[in-house]
Amino acid sequence: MTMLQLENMDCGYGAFHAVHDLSLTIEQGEIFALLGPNGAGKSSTIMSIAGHVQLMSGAIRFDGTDISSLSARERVRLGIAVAPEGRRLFPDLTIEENLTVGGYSLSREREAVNREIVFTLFPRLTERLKQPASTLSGGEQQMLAMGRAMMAEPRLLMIDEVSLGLMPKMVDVCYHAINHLKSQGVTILLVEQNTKRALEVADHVCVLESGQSVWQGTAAEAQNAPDLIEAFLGMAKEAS
Amino acid sequence: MLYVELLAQGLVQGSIYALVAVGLTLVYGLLRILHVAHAGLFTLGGYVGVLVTNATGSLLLALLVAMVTVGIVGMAIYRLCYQPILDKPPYVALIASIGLFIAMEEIYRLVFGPYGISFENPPLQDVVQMFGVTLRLGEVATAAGTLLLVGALAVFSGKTRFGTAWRATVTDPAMAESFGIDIIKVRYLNFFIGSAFAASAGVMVALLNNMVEPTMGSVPSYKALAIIVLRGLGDVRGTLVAALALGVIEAFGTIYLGKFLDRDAIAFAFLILVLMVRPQGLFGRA
Amino acid sequence: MTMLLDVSAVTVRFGGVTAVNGVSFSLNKGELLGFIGPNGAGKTTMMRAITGVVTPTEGEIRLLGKNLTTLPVHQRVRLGLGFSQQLVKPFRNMTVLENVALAAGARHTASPFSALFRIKRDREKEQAAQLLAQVGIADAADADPSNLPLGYLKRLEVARALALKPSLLLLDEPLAGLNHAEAHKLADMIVALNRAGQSIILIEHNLGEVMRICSRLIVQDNGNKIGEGDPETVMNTAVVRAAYLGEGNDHVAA
Amino acid sequence: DTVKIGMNVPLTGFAAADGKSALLGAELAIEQANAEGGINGTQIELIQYDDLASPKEAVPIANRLISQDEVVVAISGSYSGSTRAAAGIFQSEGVPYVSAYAVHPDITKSGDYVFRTSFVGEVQGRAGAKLIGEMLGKKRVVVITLQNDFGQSLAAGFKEKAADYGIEIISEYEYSIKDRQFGPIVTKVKADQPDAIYASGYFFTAGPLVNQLRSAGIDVPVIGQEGYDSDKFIEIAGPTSEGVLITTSLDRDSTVAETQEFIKAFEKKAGYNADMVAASGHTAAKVVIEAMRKAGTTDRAAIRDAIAQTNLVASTGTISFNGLGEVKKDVQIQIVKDGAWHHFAVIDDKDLLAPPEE
Amino acid sequence: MLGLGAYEISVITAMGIAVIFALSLNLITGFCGQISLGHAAFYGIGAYTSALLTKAGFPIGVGLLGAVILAGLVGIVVGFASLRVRHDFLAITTMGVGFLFVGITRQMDFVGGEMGVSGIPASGFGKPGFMLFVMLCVVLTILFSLHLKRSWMGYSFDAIASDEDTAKVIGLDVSRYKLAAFAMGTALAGLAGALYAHNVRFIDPESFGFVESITVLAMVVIGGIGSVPGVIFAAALLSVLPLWIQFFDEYKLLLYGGLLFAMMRFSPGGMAGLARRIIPSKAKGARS
Ligand SMILES: Nc1ncnc2c1ncn2[C@@H]1O[C@H](COP(=O)(O)OP(=O)(O)OP(=O)(O)O)[C@@H](O)[C@H]1O
Ligand SMILES: Nc1ncnc2c1ncn2[C@@H]1O[C@H](COP(=O)(O)OP(=O)(O)OP(=O)(O)O)[C@@H](O)[C@H]1O
Ligand SMILES: [Mg+2]
Ligand SMILES: [Mg+2]
Repeated sequence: MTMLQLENMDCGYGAFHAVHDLSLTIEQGEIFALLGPNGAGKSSTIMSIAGHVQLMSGAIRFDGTDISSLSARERVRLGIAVAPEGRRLFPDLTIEENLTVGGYSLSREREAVNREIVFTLFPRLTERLKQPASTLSGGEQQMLAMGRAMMAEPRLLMIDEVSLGLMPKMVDVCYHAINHLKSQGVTILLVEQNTKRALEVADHVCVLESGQSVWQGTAAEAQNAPDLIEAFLGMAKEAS
Repeated sequence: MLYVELLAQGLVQGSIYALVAVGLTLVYGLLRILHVAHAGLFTLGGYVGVLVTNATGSLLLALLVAMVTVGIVGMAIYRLCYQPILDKPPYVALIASIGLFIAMEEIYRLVFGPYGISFENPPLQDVVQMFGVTLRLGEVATAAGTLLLVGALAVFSGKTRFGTAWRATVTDPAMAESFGIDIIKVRYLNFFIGSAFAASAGVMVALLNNMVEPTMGSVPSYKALAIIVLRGLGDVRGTLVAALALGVIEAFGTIYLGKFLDRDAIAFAFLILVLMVRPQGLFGRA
Repeated sequence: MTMLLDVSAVTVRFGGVTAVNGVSFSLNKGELLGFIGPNGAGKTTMMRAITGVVTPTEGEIRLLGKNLTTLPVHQRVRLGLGFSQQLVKPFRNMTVLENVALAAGARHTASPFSALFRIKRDREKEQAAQLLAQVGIADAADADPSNLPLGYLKRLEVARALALKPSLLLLDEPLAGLNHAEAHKLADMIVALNRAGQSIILIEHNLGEVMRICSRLIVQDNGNKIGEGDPETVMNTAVVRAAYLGEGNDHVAA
Repeated sequence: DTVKIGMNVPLTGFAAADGKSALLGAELAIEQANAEGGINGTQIELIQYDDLASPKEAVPIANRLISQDEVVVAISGSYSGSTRAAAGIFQSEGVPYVSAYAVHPDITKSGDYVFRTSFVGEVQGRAGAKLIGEMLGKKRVVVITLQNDFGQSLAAGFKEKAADYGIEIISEYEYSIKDRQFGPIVTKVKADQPDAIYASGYFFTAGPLVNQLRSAGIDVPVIGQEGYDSDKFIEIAGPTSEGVLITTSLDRDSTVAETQEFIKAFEKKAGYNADMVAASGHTAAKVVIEAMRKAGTTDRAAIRDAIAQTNLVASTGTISFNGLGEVKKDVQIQIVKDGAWHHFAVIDDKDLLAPPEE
Repeated sequence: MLGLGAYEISVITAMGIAVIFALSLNLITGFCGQISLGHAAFYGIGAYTSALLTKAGFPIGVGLLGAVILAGLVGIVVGFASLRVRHDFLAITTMGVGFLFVGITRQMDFVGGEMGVSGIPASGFGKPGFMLFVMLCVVLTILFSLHLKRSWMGYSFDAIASDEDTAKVIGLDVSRYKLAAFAMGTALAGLAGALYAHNVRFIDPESFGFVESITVLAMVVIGGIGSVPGVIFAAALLSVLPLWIQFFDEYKLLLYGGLLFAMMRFSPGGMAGLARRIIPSKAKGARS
């Protein structure tokens, strides 16, 4: 079943179009990877779905209905949550409070349940409950950003730059969390520079360049298309 | 004994500062706006309070009406004046706010006359003895009312999820919205509460002075700015403590330092002293 | 070989948290040193102690024999430290080129007084343009940094640090947020710089690139130095593998 | 064709209330004079500008009145700062300038073209000393001083004569014009246990002050000055205003026809009761009108001479000037009785009230 | 002279003084990004210094020089405060400095206390001569501002205004730059104050209070913070606006307040921003 559908979407900043005429379809329960070089428009696409970057034309359908006129707040109530680029934690709030905000749209009971799930996935966070987010190390911040988004119990979770600044072990932890969510039926849209890693977990892939979709298909197809990888993702063979 | 009475006087004055400053803290905390026009709302509260009391004879009703109407005016000011310039540098809002404040003072002068207005039958003028201190009933009511209002707010903001949501909205409204916080509601409520508090202070000052004048907001306008800075980025409780401290320092200062410095200068000398020792304010984190 | 940087027994505490615990190491002129470790190991904190953003609780830091420990940031920079931060912070009221040109004009800005009497900045702009080309963002020279993607800003940071012609360049995760090709290119550039004589400390999680380009590694975990030496050897010690790659005791919930 | 009188007066900002009264007073005098045929047949025109009570604004305004509007004489309905700044310009351009109620001692020192129809602070301060020490027989006095030129010069005059009347000043406090809350001072005054309180201020500071003194149980006489002189004072202080005494220039119970007429006419024009500032504005305008009539010419020097020779019954008493241009008149003492200002006494001691000669 | 009447001369003189005063704050707030709500204190220090020196018999040149030096020195002291506190905290601290200045001068009898200083000697150049002298000072101040903006110092100020911490990272001695900005800005304010004293020839503490500090900040912000032409225009306009809108009578101040508000609400970039919107081609090249 289709969960999210972008139809000829244009979005951008002021008069500047960051993304042109993008169409894609994300199925319920799958992992969808959005790949592409710097400045391709990946983050813009995600933030546009979340309701933060201005949609200029086209439509965003969620569960079949057009949500482009809804506010960011209404979208989270539909089940769309984001762990944005640069993490954008609430710096003065502690870890605990950041998570509280993450679960703000839910009842206290659900919030408590979700908090436990986050703590099991990221035990490191429990050690520093009262530490302000601004003083966390880069990796800790990434965990918190994912945890915060998970608190909202999303049906569609969008994660921008999953492994940015993470040590290999932490990358494993995050992907483990992603797989766990998938097993719970959560649909995931991720942006990733670590192409190899992304292709391992993703079901479908879209490659963006200069704001336009240049390739779409399954992850398996992508792995078997060396030209594509060379040309747009620059994943050299020997890189690990 | 004299010291105790001076202390009591300082606390009464400090209560007024606290009521005004708390509202300003809320606005400053949420939007980083030095909302000078807040003092204009304080004055409006005084006018509404006196007019309604004179019309109905009930001070309590007047207080309520003042808080609600001024709260609504506060929300309107947010919507019409600040919301469109939120993304601009802070001094833009500061100057806009100052312009607004000047205009408000002039409107009061033109509408209510330059001489100000007074209660026909000043309420709460009786004198009470408490712990050997002589106070007017109005002063007791002021201090008690402040503790009640500010205390309630402190609990509300510190202990509730809404309080956390409020602080999240402070640093990143867009993200806060992305987690289901209705930032529009937070901001309106913020202005409503802050303005209603200012209005209550206005009514209390009207009561203590038996007079409301167009320019009565000027003193609280800058004193309250000093207080919110003194308190650093603390909380509502911090504001209360800083305001009371300032009230007491002024009370003793006027008597013992009045020959060298006037009241404002005493307050600001204290402020500068504190900031030089603790640049992050009295209760701020380093 | 001359010793450029000497860090001895540096400890940094934040309240109860010991972010760096008695770490010592040194760096010779012309080296390219990789500084790695798990998230939260205290790498950024160590770098901040070197640059002067945080003051070590204990220990001493020397650059070319001169004790830096109590000097303010800008003096350390004048003594030859250049660094790009993990969180990018461009000057948003200038173009990308101007950001770099200002750093290139360090000799004009040493004292406010002399800065007042100097106007010409053509040479600095030329240098800045070259540096931008070197890091591969020449196309963004006239752009407003607020509108640039992260990958560009990262490289802007590097270019700005290079403009200072530092004797020691500290890079905190310059490759993060770049895709493979871009990361590879930037890593090559770092190597080229190093070949040209630039001493560099590189903090990075991109192990592939680190292993490829660094001549020596230091591994830190939980504030402690747990390994030091040439990349191959270091990465093969058990303690490093356990801490860094998560082999052995994997505490991730299944 | 008309004869022009210039006026600088604060119509907006913090001093607007006094400015309005002064302007209405002056307008009334001119209407009255025009009804009587103006100046020897020529109608009088008042040209006024809002100076916000600021010296900065007063300078161009004075220049404009002189060079563009070509006024023959000018009056000030403003406070000391702006009046002081304007006086220098009127003096140097040789235009007679009469200050209605500004108190700064240096105003008339600008030169021989500058006059003042109100008391300098010192004179009233001395009258206050006589009132307390001699007429009321109170000796232990607390002085509460408003921190501005008005308060400071009153205090100076009071202290100058206090000893002569056997007064002991047991303590002295200062407050700023913005203060309305006097809790700490009141507390301390209560501990001082004085026989009387000499407190300078304006109705908007004195109203709350008196109220707070009385509420704290202090019932000794409070003596103020013309700054209190407004019905607003009684309104603010309420019943606690009863018995407060002030030194001023307007006697509401005066039997002089001129004063009674003014009080009635002003109320009709303004819609509220006359106060000292209104009477002063009226008096200043009247002085220059009379002088122009007497001089019979628009020659400014001649008018100046005529002003110097003034001997006129005005709403604030019989006016004449000394060599410096300071007014010589009696001090009225008013008391609040049954919620209104009433006659209490007059001080006409010429030596005591002699204004400074230089 | 020049076909100007006494009124026009006094208006132009007042405008000129306001322009110098506003440009002096623009150095600190506009160029270096340090907001000040107490700038009138330095204006006051300049005014008092020159007034007292010339009253004591020194020539006006000495008075002006003394004003510049003393205001600049006190400015450096306050500049040290700017090293301790930042942003809004600095705004409130400087506001406090303004109140302290007024509070202290009020109580100091040797500078006239509440009574202020009257009988300040005129310039001795005559009114038109003084106007020309003020204009000369204006031109020099403008040239200095423009030069500063183009120099490496102005360039460094831009960086500090944007992000102090990062400015340190590229080796700028932020403290010294900030002190330099305060020293220059306050010294110029001292000059403006001295000119004011000899123009109005009467000064009292209230003339240099909070309202004056706000007014000058409004000039800078309304002109367009950091923009030299914008600030000149706004200062010239706002300084005489109250005189020009006399015919609004009672509504004058209401209009003034409303204008301040409307300007910020509808053109937050000030007049410079407005001009840029109308003539978009001018947008680039504002720097360099
Ligand atoms: N706030 C903004 N204002 C204006 N333009 C912006 C803004 N943010 C991004 N852009 C522009 O939009 C385009 C797409 O940027 P986006 O951040 O979506 O790319 P990305 O694919 O996420 O890149 P990266 O891998 O570097 O994160 C870029 O050209 C960028 O310059
Ligand atoms: N100001 C602070 N207060 C409290 N703890 C802090 C502070 N700054 C850093 N820390 C803690 O110190 C530890 C080391 O942080 P640091 O940023 O140096 O890690 P790092 O090695 O750079 O990690 P990453 O690779 O994730 O960026 C972290 O656990 C962090 O939470
Ligand atoms: Mg991105
Ligand atoms: Mg780090």
